[in-house]
Amino acid sequence: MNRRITFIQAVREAFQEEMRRDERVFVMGQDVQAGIFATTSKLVDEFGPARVINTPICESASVGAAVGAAMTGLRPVVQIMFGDFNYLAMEMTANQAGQWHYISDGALKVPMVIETPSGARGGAGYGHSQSLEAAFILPPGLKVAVPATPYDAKGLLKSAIRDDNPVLFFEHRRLLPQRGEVPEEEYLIPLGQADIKRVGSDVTLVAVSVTVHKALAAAEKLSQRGIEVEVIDPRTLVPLDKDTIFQSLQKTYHLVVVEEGRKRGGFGAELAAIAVEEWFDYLDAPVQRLGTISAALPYSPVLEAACIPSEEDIVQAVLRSLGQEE
Amino acid sequence: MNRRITFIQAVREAFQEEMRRDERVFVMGQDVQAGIFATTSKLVDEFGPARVINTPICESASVGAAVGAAMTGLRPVVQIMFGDFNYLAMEMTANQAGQWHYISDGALKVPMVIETPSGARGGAGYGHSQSLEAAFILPPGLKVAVPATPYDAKGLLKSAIRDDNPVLFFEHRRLLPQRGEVPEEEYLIPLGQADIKRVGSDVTLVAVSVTVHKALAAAEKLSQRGIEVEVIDPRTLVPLDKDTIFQSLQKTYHLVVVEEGRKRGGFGAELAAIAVEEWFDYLDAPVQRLGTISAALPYSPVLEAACIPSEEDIVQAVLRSLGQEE
Amino acid sequence: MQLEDDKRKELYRKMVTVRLLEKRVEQLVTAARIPCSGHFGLGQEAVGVGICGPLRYSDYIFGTHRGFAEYIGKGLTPREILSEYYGKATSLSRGRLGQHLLKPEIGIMPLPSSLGSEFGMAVGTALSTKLRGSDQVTVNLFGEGTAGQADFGPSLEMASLWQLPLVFVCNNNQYVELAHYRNVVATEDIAPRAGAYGIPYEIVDGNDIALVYGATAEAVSRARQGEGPMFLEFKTYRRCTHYTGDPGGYQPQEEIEIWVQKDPIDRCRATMMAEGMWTEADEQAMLASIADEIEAAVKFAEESPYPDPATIYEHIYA
Amino acid sequence: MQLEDDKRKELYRKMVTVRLLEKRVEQLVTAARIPCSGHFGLGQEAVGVGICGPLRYSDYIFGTHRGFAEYIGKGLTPREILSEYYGKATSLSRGRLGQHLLKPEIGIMPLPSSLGSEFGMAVGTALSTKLRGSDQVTVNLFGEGTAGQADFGPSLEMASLWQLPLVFVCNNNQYVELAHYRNVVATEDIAPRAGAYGIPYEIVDGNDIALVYGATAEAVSRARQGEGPMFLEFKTYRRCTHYTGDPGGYQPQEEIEIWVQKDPIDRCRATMMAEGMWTEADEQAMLASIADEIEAAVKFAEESPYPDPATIYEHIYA
Ligand SMILES: Cc1ncc(C[n+]2csc(CCOP(=O)(O)OP(=O)(O)O)c2C)c(N)n1
Ligand SMILES: Cc1ncc(C[n+]2csc(CCOP(=O)(O)OP(=O)(O)O)c2C)c(N)n1
Ligand SMILES: [Mg+2]
Ligand SMILES: [Mg+2]
Repeated sequence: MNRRITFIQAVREAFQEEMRRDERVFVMGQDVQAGIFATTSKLVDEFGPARVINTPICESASVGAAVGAAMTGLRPVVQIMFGDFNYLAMEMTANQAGQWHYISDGALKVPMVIETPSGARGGAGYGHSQSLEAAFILPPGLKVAVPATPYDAKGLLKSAIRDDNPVLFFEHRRLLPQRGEVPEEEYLIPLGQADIKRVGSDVTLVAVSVTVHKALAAAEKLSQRGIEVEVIDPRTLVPLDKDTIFQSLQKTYHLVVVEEGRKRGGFGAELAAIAVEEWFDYLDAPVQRLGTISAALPYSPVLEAACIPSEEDIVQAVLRSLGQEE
Repeated sequence: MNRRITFIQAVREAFQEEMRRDERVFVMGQDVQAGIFATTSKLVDEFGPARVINTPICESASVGAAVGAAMTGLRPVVQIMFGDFNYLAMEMTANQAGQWHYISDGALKVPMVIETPSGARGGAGYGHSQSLEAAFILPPGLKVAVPATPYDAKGLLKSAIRDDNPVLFFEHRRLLPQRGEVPEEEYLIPLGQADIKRVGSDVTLVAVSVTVHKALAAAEKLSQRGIEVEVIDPRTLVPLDKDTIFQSLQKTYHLVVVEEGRKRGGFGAELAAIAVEEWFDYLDAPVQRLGTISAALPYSPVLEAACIPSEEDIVQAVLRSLGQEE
Repeated sequence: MQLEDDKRKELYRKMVTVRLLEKRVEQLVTAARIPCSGHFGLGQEAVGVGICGPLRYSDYIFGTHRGFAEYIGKGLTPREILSEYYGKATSLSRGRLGQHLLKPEIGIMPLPSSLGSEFGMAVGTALSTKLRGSDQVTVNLFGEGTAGQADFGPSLEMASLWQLPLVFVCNNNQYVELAHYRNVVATEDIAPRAGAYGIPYEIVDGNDIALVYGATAEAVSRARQGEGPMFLEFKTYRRCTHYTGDPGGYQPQEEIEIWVQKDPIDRCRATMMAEGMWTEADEQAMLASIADEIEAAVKFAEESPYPDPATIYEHIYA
Repeated sequence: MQLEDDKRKELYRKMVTVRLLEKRVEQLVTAARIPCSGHFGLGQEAVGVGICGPLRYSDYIFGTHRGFAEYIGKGLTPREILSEYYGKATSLSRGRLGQHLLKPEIGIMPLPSSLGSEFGMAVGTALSTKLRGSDQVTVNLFGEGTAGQADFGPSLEMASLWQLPLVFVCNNNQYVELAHYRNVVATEDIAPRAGAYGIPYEIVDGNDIALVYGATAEAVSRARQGEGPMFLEFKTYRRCTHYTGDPGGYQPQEEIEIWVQKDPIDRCRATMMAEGMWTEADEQAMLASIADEIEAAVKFAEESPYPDPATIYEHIYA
């Protein structure tokens, strides 16, 4: 396994493999034929415009159409160009897609994926930069994938497409061009399986999406100071692999959680709450949560950077957790 | 102060007083002239159809219109008939109303209120029964009011209308017909001030909206067993009066939080996270969170009741908190 | 397309079933036997029943909150409806759906509680049949007030752009909750909005079951043959209040009277009798049989057990 | 309404300013001096500039992401624009807005990042002026692709229903991102959709500044006099790619050529010269003065400091 491809290529391969494997799979969204961020580029050449459908600019009706198609036996992937725009389709996602399987007592299934590039990357401004994955923890019936590497992206997207539930698949814009090892052979990554991205014994650091990389960098720095951080990437926020995190905590007794989404009401809130509710005896210190401040994201890269958690913020949070703050 | 009026009347009085006081205040929404749940009934007789505006059935554009009106000097209150429908307007609320004050560096203000009856009341079904207030904790720039009594409703709505920020004002459907004491004289309740609904020394029980009443009933039962519960009604989720809760915790060292919204990703998550992050040394036991299960709300009242937290669930949670579970 | 005698009798029976069932449900709601409120369509039965006339079970319909007519029309039975309304374990959803009736096996698709959230879904089912190469048709029925909802235009756009087998049906019953529709709808007719998206449309008397059937049959057959979407607006009138909790009073008595004269059931019966295909004896026999069916359904629902609360943990994920 | 000589010169200068400024911004984005991407409107300058011609500072405009024309048109200066694009402390928002230009004092209202989220807001500003008894007019400008967005129809409905002082302007530049608009828009014209909501409309050559100005002046004056909304569709063409990151290639060269011939700036200059109100000397003087203005603005933005990160905690709530 030493083929290194970009996150974009990994996602595109997942599309290709799943669309070849199952003719019920199709993609729709704005400019998916050209592939505005390249994840769907060229698919139309192989699968034709009937399965790679450019939609009008309407996120709500596009997600609605995916819901209807999914209920009647197809497996749509609908692309929402920026994660922020998911709020436009919130009704269809949170009130409809996630609820009909349950209230129909299983008579309906809604196997669909929302593929959605998102996150801050310096200079995109308030409504093209948010990480909103945490908004999908509250609504029922949804799954939420937040891959941090090309390998995870491919394996998770393939599972998401095969899953019988609506899955949100967030792709951080800063990760899209990054490269990573992806095997030639087919593989799947189950939804709900965390990945220990770095083994450590002193602190359990749970990091979401792009912050996995900041967490790993912070861990290296801390290692030089003799602190060994275990970095866990949950890979999906729903379902959440609590076991892996708990196992780590039983070793470290210290928990830090970092995400690029806003801290208030974010994923870290849910994880910290689980910790204090279920793992109380394994907490030797306050849980540290890191996330973006509760404000709109300003445009100027220097301001944006100050709003979102940095590598140094993570270092400091780990030190705080250990009572070694500077 | 021994006038007892309904929650509906209290809300209507708030409208009347604020509309008399400030001609910039107006109400819009579906059937607000007739007053579908009566909070706005008769307002049109006094203030005319220019200030009590029936809108077409479109929650997104109605909230959008309120945003535009608010930015240009008016103080709209837009009624969203059921809390669930707020997801239809999520883009306007979360991405626009809450963000422009900040990114305009203060040049724009968005003084508006979303008044929204909501919650489970037996037999309204999946999309007319949810308590979605927690969905507005993550987005920036919003305030969230969750009154539990006629007194609080009136005082909070008046403050919400005068506030220069967008405020969501949730009215639990089961509370609307309930009566409570409301003085004749004018009063305001600041947003961000919790209310200790019952003093106690053993456990701090934070309860949201309709669950305040269940919490009080549970507290009475527990009192008969010698357990004195302090029931705190935060009254607003954002801003959150952390001080009052922390003061209570410094006395009780035990925290239970209950809401009718879903537990996963709910308000309880944020509060439990704050507790384990900031009040670690004051927690003698795991925080107990109660909320609705992460499923669509089923129609049959017997099923619905099983999904949402009951008085007995609260009793048990308090006992669990004290290590006295049965 | 012509309404054949047998079909006319079938639709007539369904209209009467709807009317009697609605009355019965109203009593049961008022008596608090049924926990939800009821939304009825007194006087507009021909729309929901008539549009289902030309449909196959395999065709999809998205109905309305005032939808006894289309649900009976598409083949749901009073027993299925009542067991859902009662929230009993014997209902198709074991008590989960309530008024959000659903039966995908006969093409009855979700009724979202948020009005208009079906617009996108209906595009989706029509797109799905097109992609699957099936000749199923989707019918999306909605009120003139719901046509104000956000996804209305986009669904017209998509249906037109992709030439989907999708028939839009606007039931214009002239009221939107507690106000006349012109209070919140800018134009007298809704249908021309579809025209502006390139979708052919027709405005039809919704109180004449033959016209409703005929217009729908044509639109459905066009759609089935791949000739794309069509938009039908049926003019009718809601003679009852918005829902069981609404005391009414805002509809002028004279207005109601006019529409009593145009009652779709009376008109259908008169036509059948004039044509000699229906007798008073037929009428009495039918009424008795419908009453039996409804009472048996009430009894069934009443006697059915409530669902076991433990079932709430089932089907949380597929 | 007629375009007077002075006004024509003013609008001409603004169009040229837009063209030169866009070119300069493109260089600065490419050179990574400006951190955002750039969306330009080469060849369609007459629309944004022209519609602002009849507007007062107190009138509201909701512009577009491709909006140098309307922002310059409404009175924003290159210096104000560039300091925002650079994200500098000297910008009106102290670095917060970026491409989401805003200046409420001169009626430049929010440009939401989500296309179409201005529809509701524009209804709101128009409703606000009506309730306040002011004679301000709101102009809502958007692309033909954005007309597919959900709140488009509802905003037409509300504007028509309430007879708001709201002028809808569709800039139909024939492309929606990387595809011809007919790939995602069902009809050749957008304007008749407004007609179906009872709003009068006009379809106008968007490359003739006098026509753009005249049609808008009439619609604005109607609105100002309380005669309600109007819808204008300007036909034009985007001769550049969608944005700085788009290599293009999907627009046929012949198509572009045709529109080069219809260039609004060339046409305006030719008319002015034919009418004897503009000389080559005027042209050279103007070009030099605009270039100076832009270079001064670049210099100002370049030399301005970045905002202090500590400011992120200011104005979180009002
Ligand atoms: C999104 C949404 N907003 C509001 C409502 C409340 N509501 C229920 S019925 C109704 C009126 C619908 O009018 P119309 O579409 O004309 O249908 P009719 O009731 O006349 O059959 C409204 C506003 C709803 N169910 N969903
Ligand atoms: C809600 C939303 N969806 C998608 C986008 C991405 N987007 C930016 S410009 C654009 C095309 C707009 O086309 P049109 O309205 O014709 O305007 P033009 O770019 O041609 O000026 C799209 C889809 C967006 N900004 N907002
Ligand atoms: Mg109606
Ligand atoms: Mg365009």
